[in-house]
Amino acid sequence: MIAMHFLQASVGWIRGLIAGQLGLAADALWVDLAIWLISALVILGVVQVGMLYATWLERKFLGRIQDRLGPNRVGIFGLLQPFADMVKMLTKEDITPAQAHRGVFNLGAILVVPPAIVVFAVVPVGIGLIATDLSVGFLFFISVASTAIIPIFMAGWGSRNKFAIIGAMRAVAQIVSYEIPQVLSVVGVLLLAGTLSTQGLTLAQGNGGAGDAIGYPGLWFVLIQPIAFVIFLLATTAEIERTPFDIPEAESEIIAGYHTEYSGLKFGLFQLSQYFMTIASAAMASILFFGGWLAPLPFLQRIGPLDLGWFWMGAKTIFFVLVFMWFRGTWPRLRSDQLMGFAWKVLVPLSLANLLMTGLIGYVTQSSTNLSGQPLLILLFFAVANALLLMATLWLIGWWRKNSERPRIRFEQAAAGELPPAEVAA
Amino acid sequence: MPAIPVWWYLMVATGLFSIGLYATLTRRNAVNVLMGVELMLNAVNLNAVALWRYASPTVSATVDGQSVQLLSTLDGQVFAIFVIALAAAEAAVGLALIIAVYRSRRTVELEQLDMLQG
Amino acid sequence: MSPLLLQQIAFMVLAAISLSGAWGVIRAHSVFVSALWLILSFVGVAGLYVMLEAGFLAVIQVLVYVGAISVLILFAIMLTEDVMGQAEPASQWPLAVLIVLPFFGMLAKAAFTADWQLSAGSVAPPEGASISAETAKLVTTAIPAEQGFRLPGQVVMLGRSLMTEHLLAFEVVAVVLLVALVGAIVIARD
Amino acid sequence: MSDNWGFIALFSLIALTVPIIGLLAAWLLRPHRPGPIKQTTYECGLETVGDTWLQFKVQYYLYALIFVLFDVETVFLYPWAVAYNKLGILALVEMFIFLAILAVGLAYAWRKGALEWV
Repeated sequence: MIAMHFLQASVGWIRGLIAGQLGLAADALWVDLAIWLISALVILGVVQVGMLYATWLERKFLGRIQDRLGPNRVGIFGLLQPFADMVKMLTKEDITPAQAHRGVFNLGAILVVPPAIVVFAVVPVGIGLIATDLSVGFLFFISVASTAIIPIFMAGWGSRNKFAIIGAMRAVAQIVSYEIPQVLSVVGVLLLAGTLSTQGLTLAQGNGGAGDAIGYPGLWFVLIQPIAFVIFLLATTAEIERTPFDIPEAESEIIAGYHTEYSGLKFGLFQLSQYFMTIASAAMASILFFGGWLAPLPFLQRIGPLDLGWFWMGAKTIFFVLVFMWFRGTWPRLRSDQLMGFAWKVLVPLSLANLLMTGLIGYVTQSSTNLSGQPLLILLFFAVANALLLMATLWLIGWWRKNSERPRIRFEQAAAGELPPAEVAA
Repeated sequence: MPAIPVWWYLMVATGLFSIGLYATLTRRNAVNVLMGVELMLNAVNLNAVALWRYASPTVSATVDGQSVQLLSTLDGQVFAIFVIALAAAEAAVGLALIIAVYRSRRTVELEQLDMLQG
Repeated sequence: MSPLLLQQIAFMVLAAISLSGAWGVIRAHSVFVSALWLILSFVGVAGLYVMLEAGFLAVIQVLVYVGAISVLILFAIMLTEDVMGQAEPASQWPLAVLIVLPFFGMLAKAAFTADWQLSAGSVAPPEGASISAETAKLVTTAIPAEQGFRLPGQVVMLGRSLMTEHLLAFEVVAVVLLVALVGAIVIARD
Repeated sequence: MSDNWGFIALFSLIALTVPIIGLLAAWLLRPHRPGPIKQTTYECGLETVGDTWLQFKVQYYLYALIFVLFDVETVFLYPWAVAYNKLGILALVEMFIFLAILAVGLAYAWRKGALEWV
């Protein structure tokens, strides 16, 4: 069991220190406010630095994938590149089109940032190291992230540009379509953990967490919910509009989508929020499926009195950020119809099936006493069920592809000689 | 213990409802009328939740050696959740109707939709 | 400054947000901007839910109203209205004012004078209300310090309540959603 | 109430100031030289033709519609999932009926081609 340790104790110490400085009792309102302010600024600082270096990491990593060096001129290994970019963004001229609806246009750029920051309030990095452990934590993340479509709409409409509005419509259609598999895939995990709190979800994957009660000691959810994990990862990639799901801003098709008209820092704000959301989604993937701040092996959890939760959380987050970048480096963009079809015809039914399976196994393992407390047997149960589900899915997709007539495009029809010559010429 | 008198919430709900009613009565655009209806539904929900919070019985219980005040039901929240679900269904069908009318009549101005007049 | 004052300020701000959002809906010149004001109003109401200790409902309000119903409204505007279209000034506003003002007065009077039988504040359990120790464990969010583990709180209670007392309504909602889906698809497609 | 929503309020305010401070800094640093040509609508250097408004296809609305109804479904799914351990077989059956009804909706939308991007 995780005991009180150094970091938690130090929170109390900081509390006393602040109270002493202000000359107040340790439980006064002002002390609370001061602590909130400090933790808000700390989160903001960490996230800002993380965002700056995520841009650097992306350029470096994509460079490596494409067999080139990436940024290497500003500072050693180009480490100062993010700051150079920042200076560039700040000093670029900012153009507002004369046609645009000024209020909506500017407000869209401003409002795109706060949701992407606020979601970090529920990311835990250790026992007691969470800004606010809401009992609805994960749902809070989902709903705050879902508000990001409003600024996108504002950007598209406010620009009064055809490309911007098309980009916004496509972006919103894509985001809402992938939100469903994203939320449905997680239900299995919630069912096993029995809580929505992000801290509780983390602890349920450790020894002595809530999972203990129904017999899953120390198992990361990725082991018993692999299909849910894959669905979540793909849906999240689409939610944050990263390649291969970046059709709304496909620069080779509709200029730059909803941020076509933005320049200077306002364009930067859209990029900023995308990187924030990338980091937040990576953090959420590691909380839900990879044990959050829990170490892979119990003895790696702390050195002496120092809890290493923040290290493991950071490492897992960076790992998932790299996974998102790796997607971008390797996969081509999907076609619009494939994109929407994939969400509704593959991911949603699959996550419903996964939910059904988890509910049944959860019920069986919980009601029969000889199964609980035997993690290996439960692991086996879920492994078999997941494998069966995967095979059934692949078989169904194959069967469906074989038996459904794909409407062939004119080019193919012409190649097969099915069109009259006159029409081919036209 | 709620420190704010309940009528503060009820007044906000009243204001929202009245504005929503005004919107449904005066706006010509059918989408705008629907927005008014959504405002009224929000007001109803706020009312229900406020009265649930203030009027549902609290019970003192001892949990882990601490005396805590508990609300004995969550009916207000359950009610509000059902209203939200029905509001979603209503908006979906209402807006589908507006779109269908627009496709045949090329307008969503309610005053021009008089095809039922003889 | 006391916690009470802070709460009252928070209430004022949230009430101002939701009411000004509603006001914007009827004052805005374009339907799109109207919809944006409506979203602001939804957010304000979510904040008021938080103040009423209905955290789950607040999150649901943001998820469904801000994240979903507003998308539906914005899409419908894009599909029907000339995007930059200017709404004409309201036509029957004197009549509407004549209806709305007395209505407002009536509701406001009722809010002040009605006997709501407020019981929050009563320390003793009221007649007939009983609560089991197990339920008590569910509702509270007290954290046993040495475990560092939070009990799930209200959400569990809600889940239970939906699956037991409100089961009929719960399944009826599923049917309503299905009918709405089918109906809307039939209506919206040509 | 131990849920710390006060922090969320404070954090939202701080998060809102981030882009505003950024834009103010940029406003101080950047050049201001607007021009009529510069401020035209961007369309790869060509002059904009016609209205900004495009006729969007109803497909967008159908996706939003199905999304909204499934979103409402998650509102009911989440409390169920969290309370699942304490409920037993009846809750499992009830939820499967609920999901089955909505799956019928999805199947209907699929058959009617509402999920096709045309």
